[in-house]
Amino acid sequence: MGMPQTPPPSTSTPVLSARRLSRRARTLAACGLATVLLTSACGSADATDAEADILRIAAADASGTNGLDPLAASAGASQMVIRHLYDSLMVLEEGQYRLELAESVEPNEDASEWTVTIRSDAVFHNGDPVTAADVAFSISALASPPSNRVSVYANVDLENIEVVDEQTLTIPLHRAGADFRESTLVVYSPVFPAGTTDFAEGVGSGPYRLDSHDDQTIRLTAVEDHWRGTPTVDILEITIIPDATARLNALKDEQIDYAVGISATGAQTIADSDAVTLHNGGLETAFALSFAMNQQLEPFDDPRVREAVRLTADRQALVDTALLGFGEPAADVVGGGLPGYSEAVTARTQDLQTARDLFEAAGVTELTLRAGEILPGMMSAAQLFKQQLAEVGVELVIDETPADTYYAELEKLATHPFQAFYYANRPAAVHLAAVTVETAPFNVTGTTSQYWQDLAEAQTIVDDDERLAAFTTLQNEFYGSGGDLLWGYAYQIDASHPRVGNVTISQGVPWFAAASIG
Amino acid sequence: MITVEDLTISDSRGRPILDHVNVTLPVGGRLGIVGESGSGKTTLAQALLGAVSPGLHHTGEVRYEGEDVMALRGRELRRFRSRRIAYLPQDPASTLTPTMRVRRQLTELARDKSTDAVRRRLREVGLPHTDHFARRYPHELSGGQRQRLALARVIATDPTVIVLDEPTTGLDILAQNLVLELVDDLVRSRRLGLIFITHNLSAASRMVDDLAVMRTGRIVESGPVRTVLSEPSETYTRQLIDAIPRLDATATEPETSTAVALSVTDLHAFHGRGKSRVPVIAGLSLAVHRGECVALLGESGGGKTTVARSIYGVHPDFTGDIRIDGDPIAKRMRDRPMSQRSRIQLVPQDATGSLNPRHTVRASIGAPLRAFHGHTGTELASEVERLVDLVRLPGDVLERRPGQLSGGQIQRVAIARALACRPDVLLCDEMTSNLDVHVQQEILALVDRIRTDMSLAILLITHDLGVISQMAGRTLVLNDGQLCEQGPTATVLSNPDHPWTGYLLAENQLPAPRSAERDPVIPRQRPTEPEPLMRTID
Amino acid sequence: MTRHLRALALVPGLVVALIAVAGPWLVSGDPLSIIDLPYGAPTGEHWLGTDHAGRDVWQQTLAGGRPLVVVPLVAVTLTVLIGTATGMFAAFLGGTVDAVVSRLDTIALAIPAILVLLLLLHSWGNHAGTLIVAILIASVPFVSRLARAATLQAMNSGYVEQAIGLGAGTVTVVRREILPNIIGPIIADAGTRLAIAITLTAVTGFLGFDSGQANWGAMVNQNFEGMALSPWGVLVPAILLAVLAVSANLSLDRLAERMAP
Amino acid sequence: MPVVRLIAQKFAAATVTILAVSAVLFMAIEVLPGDAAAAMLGGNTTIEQLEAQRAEWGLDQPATTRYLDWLISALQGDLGTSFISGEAVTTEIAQPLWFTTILVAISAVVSLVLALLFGVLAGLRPGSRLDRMLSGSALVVVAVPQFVIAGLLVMLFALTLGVLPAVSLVPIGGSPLDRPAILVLPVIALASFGIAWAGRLIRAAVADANTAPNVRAARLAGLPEPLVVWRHLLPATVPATAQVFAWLISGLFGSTTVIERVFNYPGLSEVLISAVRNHDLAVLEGVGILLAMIIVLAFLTADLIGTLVDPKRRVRPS
Repeated sequence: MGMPQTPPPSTSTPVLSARRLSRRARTLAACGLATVLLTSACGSADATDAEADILRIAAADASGTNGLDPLAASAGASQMVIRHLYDSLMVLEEGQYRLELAESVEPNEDASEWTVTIRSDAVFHNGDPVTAADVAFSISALASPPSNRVSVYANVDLENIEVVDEQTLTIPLHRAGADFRESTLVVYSPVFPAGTTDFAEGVGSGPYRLDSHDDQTIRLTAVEDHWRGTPTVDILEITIIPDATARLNALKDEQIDYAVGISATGAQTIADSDAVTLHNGGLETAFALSFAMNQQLEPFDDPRVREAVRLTADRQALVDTALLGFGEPAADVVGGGLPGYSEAVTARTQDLQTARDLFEAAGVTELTLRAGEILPGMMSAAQLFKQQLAEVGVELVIDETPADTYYAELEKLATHPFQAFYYANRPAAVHLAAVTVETAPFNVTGTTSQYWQDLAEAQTIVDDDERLAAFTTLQNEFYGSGGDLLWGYAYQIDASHPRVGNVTISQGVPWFAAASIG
Repeated sequence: MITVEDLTISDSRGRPILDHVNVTLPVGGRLGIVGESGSGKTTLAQALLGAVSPGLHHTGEVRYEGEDVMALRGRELRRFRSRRIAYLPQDPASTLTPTMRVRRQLTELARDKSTDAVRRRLREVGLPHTDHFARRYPHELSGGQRQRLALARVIATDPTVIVLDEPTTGLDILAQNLVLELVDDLVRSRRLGLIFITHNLSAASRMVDDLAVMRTGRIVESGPVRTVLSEPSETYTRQLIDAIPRLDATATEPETSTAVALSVTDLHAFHGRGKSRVPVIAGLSLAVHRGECVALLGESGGGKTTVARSIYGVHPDFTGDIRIDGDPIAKRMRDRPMSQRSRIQLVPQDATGSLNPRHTVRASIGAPLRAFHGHTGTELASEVERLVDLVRLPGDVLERRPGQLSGGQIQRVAIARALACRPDVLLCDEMTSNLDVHVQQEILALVDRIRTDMSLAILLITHDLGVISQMAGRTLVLNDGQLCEQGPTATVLSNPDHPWTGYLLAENQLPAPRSAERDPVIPRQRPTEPEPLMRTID
Repeated sequence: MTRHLRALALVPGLVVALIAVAGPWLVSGDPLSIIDLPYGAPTGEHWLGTDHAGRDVWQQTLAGGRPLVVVPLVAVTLTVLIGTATGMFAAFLGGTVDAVVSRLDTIALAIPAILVLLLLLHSWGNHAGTLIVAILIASVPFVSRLARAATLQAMNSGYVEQAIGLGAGTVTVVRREILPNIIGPIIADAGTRLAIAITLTAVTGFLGFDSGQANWGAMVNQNFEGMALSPWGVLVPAILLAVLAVSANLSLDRLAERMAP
Repeated sequence: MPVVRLIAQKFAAATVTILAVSAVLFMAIEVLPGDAAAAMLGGNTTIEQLEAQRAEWGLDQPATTRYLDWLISALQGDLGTSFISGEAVTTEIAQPLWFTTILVAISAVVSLVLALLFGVLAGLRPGSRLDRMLSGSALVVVAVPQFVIAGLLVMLFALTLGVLPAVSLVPIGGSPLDRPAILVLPVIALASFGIAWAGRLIRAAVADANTAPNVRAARLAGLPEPLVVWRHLLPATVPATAQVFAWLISGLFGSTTVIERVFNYPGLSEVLISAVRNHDLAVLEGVGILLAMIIVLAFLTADLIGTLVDPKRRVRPS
């Protein structure tokens, strides 16, 4: 049986997060418990509303929260709930950066201060209009503990955010940041009413409002006349089912209509089935899988070794075996298929002869890879790569670490020269700025200070095209001699009842507001 | 009323357990079936109820008023058992389910379940006929009350025939008489047919009109009681008659000239713990000389066994002084040195339980030889063989386990094992009470011979006057945990001082015959000198 | 069932045990090496096809039985030894020893076994040692109680009391008189313990703790989801596992019967 | 009142046991590698942050101090606060524990009833064809891993026949009892082992009781077989059966962890596994102690039932 899909440990989405619910939330929970004890259903889940279209969705979640609280949500179900309950200033949708609640986001000349104008027709579920003050409050809340997104907003000078008028505010930065839109607002910018400390009611301005919920399931109803238009599906019921097999079983059994994330094996099993439709998220929701080499540690401080390792990999074979073909070979830099990706970056093809020569020249005959089943297929990939390395005369020792302690061993993460790793596929600029910088928690590729300097400089270039060019150079450099053997993208495969259609991807999660139920 | 015709029951290998048995019980008749254990008595008794154990085959017929009992099935069989015939097995008290109150015990099988009926039935068996009593559980009753209750339970169905299978085995004479009297009264007042199955000839003789003697599945002799007892035609019947111990056969004189082997002074022994700790022996003193056999007589449950266990070192909850040849010994067997352990040995009532079922006879007897005397190899083997021979066991039992031996053989093994220790004192605790009379005789003779040969001091604990009269030079009578009388056996048995002893003796007599014309005449060993074995009352 | 038939029933068990024990010697190369695409059909070269990761099912079958024989066998043997010894001596010696052992048993059986298992797996990883300790903690109190009760019963029988009088020391009494009479039910119980232990070694992977070695339990576990794609990776080890557990149980039952007094 | 005193004594002993268990659990969790602070803060951590977090949670205190603090608040009904979610442990585990208890209780009762049936049918005639058939099946069921049984059940009843749900989705704010269908397959999966295991033990007890003289006498007295079994035979097997039931409950709380994962049943399984991973001491202690209490209570009840059903121990001879 498959492991539950666990989300990527990227800076913007810490896997594990702590926060304390307010007293009110606890009281509510206690009431909920009392209700449970009396076994009287307070929810309306069983009420079959003949008129309404209900879409029942199941997903895993990494946060252990239900997604009502934007400060605690993580990847998976909670992110999906956030996406539908709250409008964000900007989003990544269908491979594009898009303005959502923001009408414009403009920098001053050196990109040290940004002016955000929001649309005037957005209304919170409680009837209040969305104002600049709400945005200012939301950013401050997201930037301060107990929010788990503090690092995303680390560069924002909170003290000096200024609300100019109902629709406009200015956001100063500590350091100039020309990539503020994509590296901050696009990453995570939900807006909630100013003064909100208790998120139990889930008041946002998104296309769905909270109907009812418990620990496992959240029921959302469509907001009529939302500024984006009235959603096509009346009711969303999002259930947390951690196990991918269970999700697929629930779908096959028609207990749910849409399963977010099923295993490759599951996908292959139902590939030819008429009863179930597969939704391939493509590169937009894919995970980028890597064997990361720390450039600062032996033997990977020798660029020949890094090159040799990258040339040894038969990426297609790795994808076919470890991912059962539900993915594609990757080209050592995250961001494939997404905005701003360098055209010069293409997947290396296996070249055993060159690899053998390079290893020989560097005198490397043995490597140790720290690996764990952090994503399904990772251990298979490690095993297959071991066999591929054996072909060039290098013995790979696999140091297997249980998935659940993989990220807890901070010491090893920082000091092991060669480790299995994976990232959410995000635009290269976002990824490089978040993951390969000095302050990144997992600098598993061991980027150097020179690189950090170049990166910081690129981030200050206000002109979009010039900045893009600078990031392209950085990508090419990272591609040429960086520390990732990024061998493949694992698609996220969703599955649904055949009648469900027109599900798009927004912010890396399925977007149901425009879905069709046939 | 019941006729058994040519009934043969055999096991899966075709060996007969009952072999062409023919018996008849006329309406209102009383039939005794006498035989040793293993003779097929119980199989016959159960066949009368249409019960044949799984795996056994039968041919022949059992008829009740012409109806073929063996052919009855299901509802009809249950109807027959619950209306026509009642069965009470050995140890009747054990048939009482402990979770059912007295009232329930009596109403369960009865048709009339009214309170009045319950009272009537209690009265009928001489039990208190109060509601309070009816609410009790079996464990709240005394042993005698339980037996009455068990009897009342089976006759609550108002049967026409009652089958009693060894109802008195293991009871002391007092309890035994109570049961027999009760049954007698009931059978008489209800005009029941009675089938009385026993190994106890004297008990049978007072209960029945006709007697059938069984041996190895066959009826070897049958006829009116008087005829069978006075003119037995079969040797086997004669052996059974001869084997009854006689009260007047005091064989041994008190032996006090030799040294005291065992002395017990002021023994107080207790049962239970904490608040429920009660004294069972209060100030007993006794001495046994070398080569002497002293009997300790008392009621069942009167603490006799506790005395033996205290001396033997497995009942440490006592005070008082116990000495072997003048040396004090530790309370617990575990604390006694090896040299002392070997000197006192016990032959228990439950010899089967005292032998490890997993060890062969050779291993059982060999263990103390090895432990106490360091025998090994051929020396060990020959000593074991000598002992086995001494207790008159055939050599081929050596490699058998207790499960493959008969009761008498097991008792002999226990004796041989005790002797292997070369003890000075032998404690015999009701050693023959579970045995058939005829085996009992042999064992007693054996022990007596060994006592003389080895100059053993023997403390004989028993409730059986016959055994005492045959074995013991002196007799101590225990009542309420205290010595109430002691003296040479002949004196105690003929002129009891203490009223309790007198009562015990009186109860031990064969009661008055059922009716004058059926005066039971039990011949003594030599029929040429007819003299009653037991004196009749008044 | 006749004697012969019953003996015949053990033949599959013996065959499986043989595969389990001798299998690893017959493996060619690393049984966990990836040789083809996942869920491949059986071929002349790979008799049972490939598993979820593209590894040879037959080679893994050969290699993966030993841990399932060794770990449960060691664990249950230790369980029986420790449980019987503690239970027997507690009952025989009585007093403080009995009080302490009984208290420890009570505490051990009150600790939720699953918690112990999870904690141990998390701390030590999925090794033979972890499983053995977890099985011991969960099973010893049961066996100890069983042995204690049986010993108390055996001690009520005359032969134990009398053995001391007949010159036997504590160890002799326990070993010669008590042990042979209580071991029957303990061995019968060990059959079930063995089956549980086998299941447990197989189930750890399911809770998310992989041992990284070929193992029938892990095979069933990992290939279960893809059973529709290729059943061999599940069916073969599952059947072997069941046969192993059933015949282990059967033979222990028979042993217990033969040891019964 | 001896019965009252008996119960009081046993409760006192049980309390001591639970205290001991709490200490043992605390120690066991103490020696887990890593700690909650590291687990929670994950990669973003500096040593200072880690220390600060540890101090906030009191993890820098000596173990004995922490244990005593924990114990004192536990006695007041406060099992502490989950490190990870920040909720009170009692709040956090109340619902999963309740749901798991529902599942275990139903499985235990189903197991017991069917095990009794099996035990009686097989034990009344040991060696019969029925006995061999039942005992043989029990052997096989015990031998097959439960997640395999569960998986097969899903394949058959949910995915092929479509008669029962494959996944246990509880209605919002409701309990599994609101949608009993979701309980069926998990209960079958759990009870199959319970029936087989308990059935074998009960069978032995029945076979033993079946040879008792009172049972044979009741049969020979012409009492109908059901009454013989019900009134005369079964009472004698109650103490053993009660014990088996207690073992069953303790065992089911273990195996339910696996079954809950298969069916995605919202019980303790997720809570436990994630608490172990995250080193969430408070939750582990809380779950551990509550389970221990349930188990001890089960054994206590079994013990009392065994005592009370026996008039000899319940009623003093008057």
